[in-house]
Amino acid sequence: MGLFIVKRLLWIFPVMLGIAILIFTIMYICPGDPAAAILGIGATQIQIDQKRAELGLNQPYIVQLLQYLKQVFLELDLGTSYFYRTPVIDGLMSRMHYTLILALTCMALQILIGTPLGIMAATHRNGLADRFCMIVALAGVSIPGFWFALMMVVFFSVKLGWLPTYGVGGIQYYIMPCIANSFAGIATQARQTRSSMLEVIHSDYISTALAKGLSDREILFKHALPNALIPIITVVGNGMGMMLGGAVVVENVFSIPGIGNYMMSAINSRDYPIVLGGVLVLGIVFSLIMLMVDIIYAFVDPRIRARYEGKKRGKLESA
Amino acid sequence: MPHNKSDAFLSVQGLAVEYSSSGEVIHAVNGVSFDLKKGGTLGLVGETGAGKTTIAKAIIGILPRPPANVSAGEIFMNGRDLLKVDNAQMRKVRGKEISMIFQDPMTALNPIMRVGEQIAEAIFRHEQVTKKQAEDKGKEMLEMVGISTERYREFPHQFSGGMKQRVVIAMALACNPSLILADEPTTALDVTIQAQVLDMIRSLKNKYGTSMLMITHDLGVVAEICDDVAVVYAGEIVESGSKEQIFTSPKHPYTVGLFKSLPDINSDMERLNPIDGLPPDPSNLPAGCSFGPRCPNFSPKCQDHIKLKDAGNGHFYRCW
Amino acid sequence: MPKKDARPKKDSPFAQVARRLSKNNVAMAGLAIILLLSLAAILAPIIMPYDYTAMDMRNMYAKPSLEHLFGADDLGRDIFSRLLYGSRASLSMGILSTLLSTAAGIAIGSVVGYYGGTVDNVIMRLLDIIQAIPGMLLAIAISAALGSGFLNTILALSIGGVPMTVRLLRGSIMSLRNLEYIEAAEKINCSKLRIMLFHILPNSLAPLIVSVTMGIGNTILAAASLSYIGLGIQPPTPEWGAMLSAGKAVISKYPHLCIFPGLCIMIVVLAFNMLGDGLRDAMDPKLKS
Amino acid sequence: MKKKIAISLVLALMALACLGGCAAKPSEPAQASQNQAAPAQTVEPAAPAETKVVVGLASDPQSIGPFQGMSAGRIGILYTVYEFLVSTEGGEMHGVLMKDYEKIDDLTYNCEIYDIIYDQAGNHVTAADVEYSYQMGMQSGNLPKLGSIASVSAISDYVIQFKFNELSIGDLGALWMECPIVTKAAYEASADQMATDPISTTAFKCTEFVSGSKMVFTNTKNYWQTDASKIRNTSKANVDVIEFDIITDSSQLTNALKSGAIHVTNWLSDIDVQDFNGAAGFAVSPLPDNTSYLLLYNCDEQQGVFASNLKFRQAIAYAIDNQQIIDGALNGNGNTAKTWGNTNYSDFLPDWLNQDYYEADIDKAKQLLAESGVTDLSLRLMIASGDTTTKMATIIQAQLAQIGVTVSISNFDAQLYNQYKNQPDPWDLMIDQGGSTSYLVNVWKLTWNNKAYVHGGTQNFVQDEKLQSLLEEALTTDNHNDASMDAFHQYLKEMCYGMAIAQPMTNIAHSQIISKIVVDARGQVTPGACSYAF
Repeated sequence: MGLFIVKRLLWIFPVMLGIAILIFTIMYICPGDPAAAILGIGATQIQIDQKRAELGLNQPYIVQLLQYLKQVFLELDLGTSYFYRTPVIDGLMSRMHYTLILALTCMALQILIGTPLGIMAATHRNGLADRFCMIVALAGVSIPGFWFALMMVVFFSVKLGWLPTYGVGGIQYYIMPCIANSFAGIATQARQTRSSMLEVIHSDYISTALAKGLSDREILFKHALPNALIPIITVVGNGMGMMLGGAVVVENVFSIPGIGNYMMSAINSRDYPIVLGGVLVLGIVFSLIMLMVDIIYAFVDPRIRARYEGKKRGKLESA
Repeated sequence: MPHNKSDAFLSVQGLAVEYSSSGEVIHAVNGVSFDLKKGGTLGLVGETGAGKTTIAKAIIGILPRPPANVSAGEIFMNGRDLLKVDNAQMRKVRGKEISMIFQDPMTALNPIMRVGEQIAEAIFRHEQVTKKQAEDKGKEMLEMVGISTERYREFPHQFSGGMKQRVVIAMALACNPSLILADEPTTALDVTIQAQVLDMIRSLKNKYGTSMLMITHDLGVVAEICDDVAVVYAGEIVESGSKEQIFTSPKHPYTVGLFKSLPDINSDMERLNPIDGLPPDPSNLPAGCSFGPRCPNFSPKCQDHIKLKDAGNGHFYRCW
Repeated sequence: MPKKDARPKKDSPFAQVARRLSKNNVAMAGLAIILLLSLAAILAPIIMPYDYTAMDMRNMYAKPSLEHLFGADDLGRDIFSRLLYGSRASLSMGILSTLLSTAAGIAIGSVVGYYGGTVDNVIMRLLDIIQAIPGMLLAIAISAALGSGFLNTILALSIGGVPMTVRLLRGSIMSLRNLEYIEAAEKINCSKLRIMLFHILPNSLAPLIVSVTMGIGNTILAAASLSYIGLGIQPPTPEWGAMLSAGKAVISKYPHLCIFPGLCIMIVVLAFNMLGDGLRDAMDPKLKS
Repeated sequence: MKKKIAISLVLALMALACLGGCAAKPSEPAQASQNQAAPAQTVEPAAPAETKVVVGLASDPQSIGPFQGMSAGRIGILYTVYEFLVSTEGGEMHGVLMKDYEKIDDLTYNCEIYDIIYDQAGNHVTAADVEYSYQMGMQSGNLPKLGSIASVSAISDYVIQFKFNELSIGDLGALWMECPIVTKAAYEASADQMATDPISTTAFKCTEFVSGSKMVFTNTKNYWQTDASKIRNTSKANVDVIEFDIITDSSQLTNALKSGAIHVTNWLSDIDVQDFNGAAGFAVSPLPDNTSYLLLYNCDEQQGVFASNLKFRQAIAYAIDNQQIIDGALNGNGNTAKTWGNTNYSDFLPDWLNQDYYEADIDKAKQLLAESGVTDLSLRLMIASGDTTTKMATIIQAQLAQIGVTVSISNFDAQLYNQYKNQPDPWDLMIDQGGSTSYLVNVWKLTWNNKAYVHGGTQNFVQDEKLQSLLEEALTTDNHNDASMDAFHQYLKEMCYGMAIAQPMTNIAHSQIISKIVVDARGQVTPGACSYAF
């Protein structure tokens, strides 16, 4: 297990290198000139060329790439934003916590609401609870996010005046963004839980457990749920990764200065160092989350643990 | 009715089970009756899909409801109708008084729970013991089925098929049940292991005096372990009697067919004689004898309802 | 006398699925909606009451009425006609790009899930890389490299969906790979391709179908944001996602500009989900029992 | 069966949600603003409490350091954050930090600043600081206009000498209003080049900066200029606290104003402004806009389909109905254009209002098109992404279809658009938007001055000596008069290298705590200068 984790951690470096090269290349071939973007309307070509030279954008691709890789991987410096003139890492870190709060809360809501909904739906298959869950789930996946968010604002903030319209601050600022952002996640979670619970409930070992005279509760929590969790973990992990990438829609509607907003505006203004740095940081976080997912898999499922551990299995199998 | 429930340990009377899904009703079990003597072994024989497992699940009360529904019948054990026992009481019966061995040991064990715990769980549930005592008893059970106690903390994937089935058996016997429902306990195992497992089941059963319902499609297993036999076809018992009666003088064409389809090591046959055709669609049973369409002796009167006939000495069959 | 086969209804697996599906009212309702919408898309030029490009400045933002069933948009164009015609672009884009990403996902996922080991490790890490790139950036890059247009839009929309499909498939293949029947197939010298196609894939379909049906709606929504960077369908050709985001600006004053395209997308998502759930149930007899 | 019911339930719920959400109609905002519970926006009731105005910005100014390029987010905060040598009001230049100036020769000016200027850190501002600021501004390369300055030098404690490479009408004001003035001491003391905590000479000091979210400026009550008569609008401080909130979603700007979270914004959509007309607690102030929407023909000799084909250009001009564009794309909030630029400038000749400016005439357009001899009737119309431009393009597309020209719309994000503008291959027609802070002639200069482009033509690659000489004539300070203006206007109209298609009008909806809206030369609300009724 330890070896597995170390191996996977070591993998992060080539992955980061891959991401850096890929993104750099994409940014390179992407149309749109950062120099022109910085200077804004009314700059002459001569001024733009000067700016390009200043930013080192007039050098050949390979020189720029190697320069960047050297800076990131050897000097551990993500560079300085073209616009903010501040180190990229500072900009990312000052915004990371908004995204983290949002992502973690949404994740918690998704798990705490979505999972029980799905379990209820599965155990009361075709019953009232099932219908209700599936209605929520279908609504969650088919209602456009921004629309749901705006409707909430119109109702709770413009009409009732209960919650702030936008911005960041105390808990009340996060209520609507979190609901809006987790709605689809809750729906997906409920669906996934239901379908994987149904699959598990019909498996033989549940019959075995029933035949032992266990109570419904014991069967649900000791036998069915832990097995059903396995596919659910993937959904949670993927969702977490996506949310960290920034809930662009929700951050935009509620003017939350999170990573998603930051990267989007950096893409729009061709602030390459921010885009590159942001993707790299997110890449690391994403890789770590995926690793965590795999570790949790192993924790839940001894078969997978055995695969990570490698040798042991064959020996015992033949025993 | 030829059955007398007073002298039987387990007596199933007119049991009928249906599955319904999207407006379709599947008649899985249609008025099955049989008795099992205390300490005896009854073999339920029939093809896959004949309703054998459904009967066993109905007895232990773990049919999935819905879609399954017991539409008629009574199941008496020690004179108590299990179908009338409420769920909480029934939970105390399951695993304690009746236990079940499932067909496929590969899937019958929870893959992510230690095997020992899976055995101890049943003990802890039914006996007045501490967790530690349950664990000790669990280890004892493992030893009894010939598995070293060191492997108590291992997971099912670390066990071979035969060992898994031993675990399942240990689990079934853990609380000294008075009735074991063994659902094709050896089907999924290879032949050498089959014999070992059967031996073990028989010796354990004899040791504890347990009654057993042995579900199988393998007449060899029946010959080895059963006292009485009931042949099931399309959710009905088409013939029942003692092992000797059925083996020496089968009356029903289906039973006859079953024996014919066995390889005979004494004769130099080129090929086996399988029964032609497939069992009927349980959602669309033929009128009268459900074996009719495949029967070599089919005649128009077979399309009427056929009553059970008495061939004497407790040997019954459902044919003209 | 049909003595030999007592079960005349026993037919091919495909027909069995179709039969089970046809008994599922919800799934059939979903299918009916999809067919109806497809029909509407095909017949759009004939049945739409107005030309979808016809502007009428007197009718700007007109509320729904008998004249304009769903009202008129910000340029006085008939929303009903635009939705009808827009179903062509939206449905084909949604379906095609989801299918494309699923196909690519299946291909990669099969290789990954089946071979495992180093292949698995390398490809999964590559997917980590792709997944770490913001979708918008990827779309801009694609539009830059290939130019805009219908096919490129589909391509841009599909790429982001590939890693998800691969992960999904990989998981279920991993659990199937060690089962006996796969080992059996290997023993009898089945080619790996054959094992993959005929033994493993059909058994991993259930989760795939769910993801496909959910993906179609998401794709239609995502297409809207692409038109912003000049990649999606350009005016005057209507497209639901773009109509929805155009209506967003006036959502509080003229909500019908948003509601009708939004409802259309919802109905499509709903229909595909209903059909998808039914298909999954029909293909998975385990859930049926 | 049950499932069917469930499905219909879903649909019903969704419909309900739609209706419920959309039920907030124009009459509500009034109550809402009183009920507003969000803590950040409450105005304390106590009598001498500090007054606060919240302004909504539609885009993030990102860094608020002094030497950054101009952006849509930056123009809204500029005068609250920094002071400049001068400001322009109604096209006239007025001193802010500058006390007076002296013309030495055509290209040399001496600028004298007040000797009582102190920045918020207490540093005394001298000529050396002005020189430093201009040097930094020029070095940064972010302030393109400064390119026409040859040198800046402090020649005494309070006098700075500017030497220019060239100087046309309005340039002096523009150049002296281009570079924010900060002290060398404060700038060098800042860790992040004042990106988040600028020290300037205004009455407002940045007291809170939440990157990407909000900026709060508090009145220092210690403004250096004590003679109220000399304080220009851009430097006034009629309020204690100014908060700028970044709200990028346009519907949310409306919601924020309705709920009372913000008091004013420049960025409301025309449609939403109507909601506030007559609503209790709100007012709508109409304001002139100095920009115009402009249509350019690609006249590149090689790739421009419009090069040396006047009739084709005119055919397009006659086919376009400006009024329809105003009604459709600007929701009626605009006027038809009469020249290449807005009618609000002081050098606009009122006579032009009565003259024809390519009034829509389909028959004439068809005739001209036939005469033009053009066979390939498909054109690419390039626009920068946006609701208004997309609508304009769609209308033009339909109008040109009437004369048989097929238009495909090329929609690019702002960065790409700005880049492609200067390339002859990606477009045939282009919609641009332009304005100036001083004179109409400077709007012309933006597009038609060939010196600004490396390709030696105009923005749309026109190579026309006569056009250039007429423009130069009108641009020279001495010759900037009715005659030179009319000459260029008539020639451009005659040659039809491009045409203005509409000039928008801005209506600013705001809370009634603002009794009078004051805007700067760029049409942005100047919160310090507005009048308040708290």
